[in-house]
Parts: sequence; C-alpha cells; structure tokens
Amino acid sequence: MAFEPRIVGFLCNWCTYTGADLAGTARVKYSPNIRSIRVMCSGRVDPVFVIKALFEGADGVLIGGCHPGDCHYQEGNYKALRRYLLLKRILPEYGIEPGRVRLEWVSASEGERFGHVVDEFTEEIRKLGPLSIKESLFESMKTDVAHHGEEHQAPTGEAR
Amino acid sequence: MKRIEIDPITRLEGHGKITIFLNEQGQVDNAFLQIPELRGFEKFVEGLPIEEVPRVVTRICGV
Amino acid sequence: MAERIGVYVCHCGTNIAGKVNIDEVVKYAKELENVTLVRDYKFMCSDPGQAMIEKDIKAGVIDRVVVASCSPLMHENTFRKVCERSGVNAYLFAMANIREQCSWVHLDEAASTEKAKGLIAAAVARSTWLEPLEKRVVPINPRTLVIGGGIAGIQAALDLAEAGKEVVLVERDPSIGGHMAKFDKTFPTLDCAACILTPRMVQVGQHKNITLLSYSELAEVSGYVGNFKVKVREKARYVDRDLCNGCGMCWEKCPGTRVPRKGNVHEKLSLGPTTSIYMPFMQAVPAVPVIDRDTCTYFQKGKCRTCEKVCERHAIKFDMEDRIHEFEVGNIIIAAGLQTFDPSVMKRYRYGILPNVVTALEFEMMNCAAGSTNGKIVLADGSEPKAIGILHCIGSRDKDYHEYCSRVCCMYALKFAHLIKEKTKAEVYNFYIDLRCFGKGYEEFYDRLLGEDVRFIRGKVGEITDMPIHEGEEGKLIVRVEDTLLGVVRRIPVDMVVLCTGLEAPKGLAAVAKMCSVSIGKDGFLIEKHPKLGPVSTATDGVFIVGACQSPKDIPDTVAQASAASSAVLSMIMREKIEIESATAEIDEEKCSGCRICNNLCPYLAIRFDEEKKVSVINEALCKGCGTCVAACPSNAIRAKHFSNKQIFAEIEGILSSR
Amino acid sequence: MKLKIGIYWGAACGGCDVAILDTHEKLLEIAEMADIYLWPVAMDFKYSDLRAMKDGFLDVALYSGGVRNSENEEIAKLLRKKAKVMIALGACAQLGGVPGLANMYTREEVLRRVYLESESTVNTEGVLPLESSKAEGHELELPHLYNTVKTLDQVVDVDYTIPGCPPASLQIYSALGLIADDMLPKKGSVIGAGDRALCDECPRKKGEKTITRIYRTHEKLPDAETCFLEQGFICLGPATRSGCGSRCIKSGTPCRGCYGPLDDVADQGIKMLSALASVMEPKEEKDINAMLDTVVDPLRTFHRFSLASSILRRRKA
Repeated sequence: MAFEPRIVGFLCNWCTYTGADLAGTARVKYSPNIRSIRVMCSGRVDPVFVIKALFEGADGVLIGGCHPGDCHYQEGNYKALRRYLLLKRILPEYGIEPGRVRLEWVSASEGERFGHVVDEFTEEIRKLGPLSIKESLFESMKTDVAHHGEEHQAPTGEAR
Repeated sequence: MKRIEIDPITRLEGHGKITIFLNEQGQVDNAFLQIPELRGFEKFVEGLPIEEVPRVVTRICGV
Repeated sequence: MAERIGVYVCHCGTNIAGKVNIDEVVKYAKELENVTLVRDYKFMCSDPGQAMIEKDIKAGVIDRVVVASCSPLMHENTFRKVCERSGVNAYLFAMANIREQCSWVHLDEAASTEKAKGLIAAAVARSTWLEPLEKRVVPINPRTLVIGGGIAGIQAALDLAEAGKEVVLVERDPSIGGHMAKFDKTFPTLDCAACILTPRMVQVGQHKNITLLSYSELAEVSGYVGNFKVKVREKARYVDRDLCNGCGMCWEKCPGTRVPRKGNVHEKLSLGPTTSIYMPFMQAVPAVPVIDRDTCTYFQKGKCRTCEKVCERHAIKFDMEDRIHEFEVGNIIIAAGLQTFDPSVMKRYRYGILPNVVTALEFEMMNCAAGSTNGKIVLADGSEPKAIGILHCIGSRDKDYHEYCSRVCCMYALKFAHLIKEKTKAEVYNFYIDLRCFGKGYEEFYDRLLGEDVRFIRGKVGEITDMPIHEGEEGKLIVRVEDTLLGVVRRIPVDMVVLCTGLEAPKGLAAVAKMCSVSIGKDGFLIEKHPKLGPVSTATDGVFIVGACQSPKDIPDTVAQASAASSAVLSMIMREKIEIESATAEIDEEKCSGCRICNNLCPYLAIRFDEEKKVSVINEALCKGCGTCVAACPSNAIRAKHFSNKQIFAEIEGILSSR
Repeated sequence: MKLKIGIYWGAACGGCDVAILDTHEKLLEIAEMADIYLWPVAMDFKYSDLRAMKDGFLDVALYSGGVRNSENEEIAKLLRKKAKVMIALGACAQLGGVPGLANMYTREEVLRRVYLESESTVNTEGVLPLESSKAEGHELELPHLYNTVKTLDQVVDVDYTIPGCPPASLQIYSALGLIADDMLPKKGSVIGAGDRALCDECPRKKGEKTITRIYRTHEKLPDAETCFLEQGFICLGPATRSGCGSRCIKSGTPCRGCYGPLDDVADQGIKMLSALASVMEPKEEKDINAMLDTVVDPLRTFHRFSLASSILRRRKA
C-alpha cells in the first residue's frame, strides 16, 4: 500500500480551527491526512505534545495559530513560535527532519489557505516518507537481548 | 580441563572478570582478564561544548 | 476506570453520511475503551436526537457523552445543555468534528471514514479524562471606579451617576479638570474651555452619586470583574474639606513661596499659584486649598501657622494624615490622561535655555484669561512679540522620541496661530511636517487660517539659535529650517518659539495598569481589547480605558470614548451577573517551586508571585484559559482545566489509533 | 529483623556506591539496620552467590547504572527476582544518565570510535570486542553491547527511585530509613528527594524572567545572588527535582538536571526547552533565531542525563 502520511494538527480555537471549519463550510477540498486536536491557543501547545504525537505514529505535526498581533490571547502565538523554533533545532539531533513539524499562522477567514497549507504539508511529508519512530526504536533494540534473559520489554511510551 | 571464573572481580572500580583454565595437573594453563563494560564516552563527548567536557568525563569513574 | 461513555454519531442528513461510512464508524466506536453504547441518528442536534442522549443519561446507562457531528464551534453549547439538563456536567461532553473537518473537505470515502474513526477515538479518549467543572457566575457590583478626573473621567462619571449608579472618582491632583482646565479656547470651534468644562466639574463635585477623591492615588486593586476591591490613598491636604468655604484668606496671608518668583514672566506660566497654601485654580473642584508640605514654613521650620490663625472656620488641620479609603466596585474605568513631552531633551531647540522658547502647554496657560498674564501673549520681559514661530511634531513622529503622531498638535497649532492673530499684530510661522486636520470642522478651520495671513513652512526645524549671522537677526530667535517645498535652508528670525510638544503616557500609568491587570504597549499607552471592535475594553473583563491614556486623542474623541465606556459599564451593571471562564489554569502549590518562569507569560497578569509562600498563584477570575503558562511550566505544577496534559495525551493516542 | 540488601552497578561509574559510603558515620547505622549480600565495589560476592539465592530472599536491591549490555540486563533481572523491593539508584538507573548520551549514536558508531578511531588507541589489526572468541584454544565470552542504552525501568519492574548523579548521601540514608521503618510511599514513587523543582531550595533570588541571550560559562561572570536563568545561563533547575541540596548552584554552576523530572512530567528535556523558549524576549522569527544561535548543543544540554528516558529515547537510526 502506498504511503499515506498521518499528520496531527494542533489548532488554536480562535483562528486556525475556525479557519479549518470555514474550509468545511466553503467545501474546500484538501487531503484527508490531517487530524486535528483543538486547543484554546497555540501557546498551549507544549513541545512535549509534538514529540508525543511523533512517537505515537504521526509522520508530521502542524501547529496552527493566529497571525502575529492577532492572537486572541495577545501573545500566545509568539511563545508558540519560540518553542517551535527551538524544538526544530533539536529534532535533527533526534534524527528527525525538522520539516516534519510546521507552524502556520492561519486566520479564521483563511479557510482556503488552510486547505492549501494541509495539501502542501502533506506532500512534503509524503516526500520525506514514513517517520515510524516506534518501529525504528523497536528495530534499534532488536538485537539488544540478554543471553539468559527473556526478551526485553517493548517500549510503551507511557508518560512517566 | 578445568575452568575457574572469578566473576565479577570485586573491591575495585569497574567491571571485570577473570577466567582461569587449569590443566590436567591442576596447574594454571592460561588466565584471561576481561572487561565486559563499555559506555562509549569517547563517542558522545564529540562535539560537546568544551566547558561541558570536564563535567561529563567525571562520570567515567566516580570511585 | 469505570467511565461509561455514550457515543452518538450524526449523519447530518447526507452531509456526513454521504462521505463517511457510518456503520463502519459505529462498529469501530463500539470497540473503544470505556464506550458503553454507540448510536447513530440522522440529525443529532434535532429534538429527537437530543432526546436520545437525554434518555440514555437519565436511564443511568451513560455518564459521559461524545457526539460525532459538526464543529464544536457550531453545536458544543447545544449538547452541553443537553448534558446539563439530563444531570451530567457540561464539561463531561466531548465532540468529534467529522463534518467541517472531515466529510465536507475530503473526496475519498475510505480516507474520510478512517479519519472519522480517529477523530472519534480521540474524543472518546479525551472524554475518559474529562473532569466536571463548575460554571462560575459572579454578581456585578453596581458601583464603578473612575481613575482620573480630566474631561474623560468627568464625562464617564457623570454618565454613570446620571443613570443612578454610584461612582468613585479618583484624581491625583488637588482638583479635577485635568489638562482641559488649563486651556483658553478649544479647536476648531474656539469654545471657551472653562465655559464648557466648569459646569461639569461643579456637577461632579455636587452629584449625590459621585464620591470625589481628589489629591488621591490608587493604592491597590484586587479581585475581578464585578467584584474588585480597591484601596485609594488620599493625601493629606491639611485643610478640612467640610469646614473650608474657600474664602481665600489663607493664601492671601501665606508667607510661604511654593515657587520662587523671578523677573521672567514665562517662569510663572506652568506653575499656577505661588503660595504654599494654594487653590490650584479659581474654578477648582473641590474648591478647597492645599498646603504644599515641602515649602510650607510651618512644616519646614516648625513655626508660622499664619493660615490657621486667619481661618475663621478653623479648617486648617496641620495634624491631618494620608487616609486610605477602601471600596468595592464592579467595574473600573481608567481615564488617566496624558502628560506632554518634555522638550528639554531635544537640545537643538534650547528649551529651558532661551527664555522665549515655550512649550505648547505654557503657551496655552499664557492665553488663558485666568492665567498669570491674564491671557496676554507676551515675551519673557513683558513686551509683545512681533513674530512667533510654531514648531510642530516636537517629540512626535520622531524615531528618537515617539514614533506615533500625537493627533492634536496640528490643530492646536492652528488654534494658537489664530489666537496670536486675534490678540497681537505678530507674524506667525507654522513649521510643519504634514498638516493632519482630519476631524469634523478641522479642515475648514485650516482653510480659515490660510485666510488669516498665517505662514506655513513645510519642514522639520533643525535648530533654534540666538546667534545672529545676518542683519536683522540681532536679539531674535532664529529658526533654522529646510523649507522642503522650496528645497532651501532658511533662517527665520522670530521673537518667540512655541514647541508643539506631543502627548505621552503619564507618569505612573504603568503602575495603575499593573494594578488593574492591563497591558502597556511599546509606546507606553494602555492596550485595548481590540483596536477596532473593542476600543474601550481591555483584556481584563471589567476594566475599561478611555481618553489619552489609550493613545493621544483630542477632546471630542475622548468624550466619545468616555461615553462609550460608561455605556459598556452600564450594560455590565444591568446584567447584574456575568459568567466567567471555567476552563482556567490552576497552580498546585505543593508542586510549584517558585521558579517564576510563568510570571511574565500571562497577558492578563493573572499570575502573581506569593512572596510569603514562595509560589506563583493564579487568580482564576482573571485567567482566560489560554494555557500558555501550562505549556511553559517545567514541573507540571500548572494544570489547564479541560485541556490538561492527560486529556491531550489521550487525544493524541486516540487520534492516531486508526490507520 | 535486619534488612537483607543487595547493591549492584550496571553501566555506572561507581559514584552512587561512593555516595553510599559517603554517609560516613551513618554507615554504621546502615550496617545495623541491614546486612549486605551483594556489593561488588566494596565487598567480595560473586554472581554465583546471587544466583544461589532464593527468589525474594533480598529485602531490597539497589541498582545503579543504566542497562547498556546483556550482562547489565541479566543481573537486573536476576536481582529483580531475588529482591522484594527493587530500587533504581541514581540518574543512570532512573534516566540513563550521562552514558545515555550514547543513544545519539549506534552501537557500531560507538565501537568504531572507541576501538578504531580513538587517538589513544593502537589497534592496527582492527580488532573489535567479540561476544564469543577463541584465545589459545579457550572459549571466552563477553556480554553483548546494546545498541540503545536503557533505563532500569525499561527492563525490569522498578518499585522506587532514588535520583541524582550521584544521589545525595543523606538522601540515600533517609530512603533506606523509609524501608527499614516500613514507611515506603506508593509504588513507583521517587524517594530520597523533594516533590518540587530545585528552585524551591535554591538560595538564589528569583524574579520575573525575560531572557535576551544565552551565555556560556566563559562568556560572563555570573552574579552570585541572582537566578542563573535570569542572567542567561541555562539552568535546568526549574525542570529538575529538588533534594540534592543545590550542590551545583552553591558551587556557582547552574543545575544540569541530574535529579530528573518532577512527577507526571513526560519528558524533562523537552519540558525545559519549552520553559526556556517561553521566557525568551524576541518575537520576530529573525531575532528569535539569532538568540537561539546562542543555545549551543541543545539536545545534550536539555537531556544531559535524561536522553534514554525521554519520549523518543534515542536518535532515529
């Protein structure tokens, strides 16, 4: 089966989520690869969520917030931007292409643009191929087996 | 041929085992010291900011 | 876990069912953890649809509800209400948006169905971790605090008082009136400022619904919309307000000098009355004098008390102390006004060095009939000027000082030109960058001035000097300017220079803003809720801003804003109660280390550091639930209600559970 | 009844063992409350002694070090079987510790660097350690070096954790006291440490934070009174459990995170990353990036001790 990217979106309630709804109302068509989680503000998006989503099987993560200056909570989007830019610097060290995480400002009136952003991002992720973090972790530990012991425990990714 | 394993060797820093092989007469035919532990500091200090190196390599041996 | 979740999948006619395989989705949902029942229906939002949920809840089959239908922005409230009236907390409801963000936007049926499964699994996983929250409704105290007794505060206070609502008006100076009380005429109609302002001041002073605290400053604000607790410090004026009848004997006999008098006429301009016990100005409200402690002979040297002796009503009280007044108010209107730019930092205009370089405010006072020159325009030596230069944009539209336009200077400069022409025979030069005459009747006023023989030179003045080069420049102030319309540098000799200083945020505004949880912009002014749609509200519910403390403004705009704010406050008061956000953030004191990472992050200033406990504390009444602090808290001591880490982690796992 | 204790070190440096010894005269009290049945660094027991024990014989096992090879895992599992209570002792057992940084590389990269490329190694024949080899006719065996460093709880069921690199000696003593007095909290808890982040016990003055740039230690002399983070030195204190007695802070060094995350924090390093980015001043992308250029080596800075326990655990191969 051909690779279909799975993208998790973290969309702010006031701009990007509303914009995505508008895309729906206007029947804009875009790729079904994104699945979105609504948060009140892009400032709520903890980089840990992004890492968690990648670990749980997302091939890409889209963070959507209000345009600079338009944040419903005034400055949450700036915090999101700084976290995102710092997170992007750490991803390559984890062996993850930084292009797999993307931050976009999409306003409540930009339904069509939301569709474009998703289509474009989906194609980029498609080019990057599957991320398969969990599978790769399993693979990396396949030979990590004690002589006399049982098989090592599978990674659970449980929050500690 | 008899084989004696001293595993682990104790009361010193680090991991080690000694394997001794005795011949028919019960005399030592051969003895081997093996170091089973490797952590790879040589690799992961590469590219470390210089001020971090002394703080990291102290974890080679804490004894 | 023993959650019993009911999942309801909506067909929305064919809107969803046309693209998403409902049977498959229902089958999938049935297998999800904690799901007790799954139903599908043509229109979940319809009465029979709602009744389905209601019946299942009331039958005790389910205790949490997930509806997979349209966007939560569309129908979250509808279904929350269903939950509530059936006995399930509204916050135990979760929604999967399988219409706007699924069936309407994707072409492929299989992919839409898979996505719908993931979205429903996410909502179910989230639902498992949801917690009931209390809806919070708070009453609105009908009393209002107005900070600032300039024209903005006066207007707002009167609007409210006339509507029968109590107002506490706090003014920093001994009298209300603000800047407007210092003006002679107002542009463009040339109304006499005192004539229109004084009656209103008196009305404020006498109104039964207004508690006027002049010579007072805001000391503390706590609480939240509808329920603010306010402390105001009233400075000791050493004169009993109730006993004084304003006869004037005290200041007539006062030997103290509040301001040293010299020969220079202009030196008295901005200083007002000069004795140590003084009435700020003749129309002051309250009409009660004040003793200036710093220059009073008694306070400084221990004896004198002349005023006390001459006061027949024994109103002088040297033992008076600052008083703290405490109030509870429902809303706050900040009308803190402005201060004018101090041009002495612009060395090239030599303000403070050359005696005949004056600021606009000094020139206003010179023109004011009640001022120290009785309204005459005179030079420092008392003689009449033959030529006056008016320099626009001093401190405004200048990257070195304030980038913004102060919005009033062009018009008051024109007013000055007119007054000069009216009162003297002097030549008038206006040095401007652009003339911005945008208000009602403003352009017409400019046009009128063009016919009054006033000269306009387009150019930002480079320098004011008293060093003559050419003949006829001796004893004059020479304005060096590039006339950008002619493209030449000119030297224009005048006798007096008026600097049209811009408006800036007044001293102490930042402290007031902090107390009231209002943010300050880069320019130093208060930030409104929305520049277009919320010009007098702020990010903090129950706090409103009017007049020049929001941005430079002329009198008409200020008054309009004041009335806008008072009607907004009235609208709050009329509702009697207000619902406030339940999905807020909270800090677990047991976990907070007091690292203070979060302290600067909150745009509503809802986070405060408790110095005693050494932990950060969220005022939940101010919190709007954006979650920024939660994402930042490195020890997870802050929890976002309704958007907790656990809930979002569960959603992530759920959303990725289908292929 | 005296406690029966076994102490073992996996991929460790022995610092945790020394921390036990560093309890000084309290060691006598420990000796009174417990008998030791295994402690390679200090006393002479063999693996054979451990194997010979009945399951559940030990009351407590203290395991320090990460799980780096098959021997570590084997002994960890053996200890788990033999002990009623399994305790992860120190940062390596809890988080992977400094040796967990090897998760940025593969097993092959590590072996190549250590045995072939290292400047101080002469290995002209290119010999690499073999798990089983023949030397002069004798069969010899070595443990299998793992590709991925693991924390103890990724390999066996861990009951309690005493954090730190090394754990503060008195904290070990007090944790042992909890066991002796049967006062252990609920399973899975961290013991011998605080419930709040380090800032709670840090003596420095803390104010509101807005950071304009990051400094390395040689770039600026830190003020001795003020919070390191406020001065622009990356300090992991806000994201790190207290209990060490602010050792680093008191010797003029920002916290590096060895006491690990607080309860319910899924990823210490990423959480600190979020906190730091939150309090940075710039707003424009260009300015933010200029400031981020001053954050050198972010992965190893934020995950100095915790890479192996982070959500992603290692660099993707």
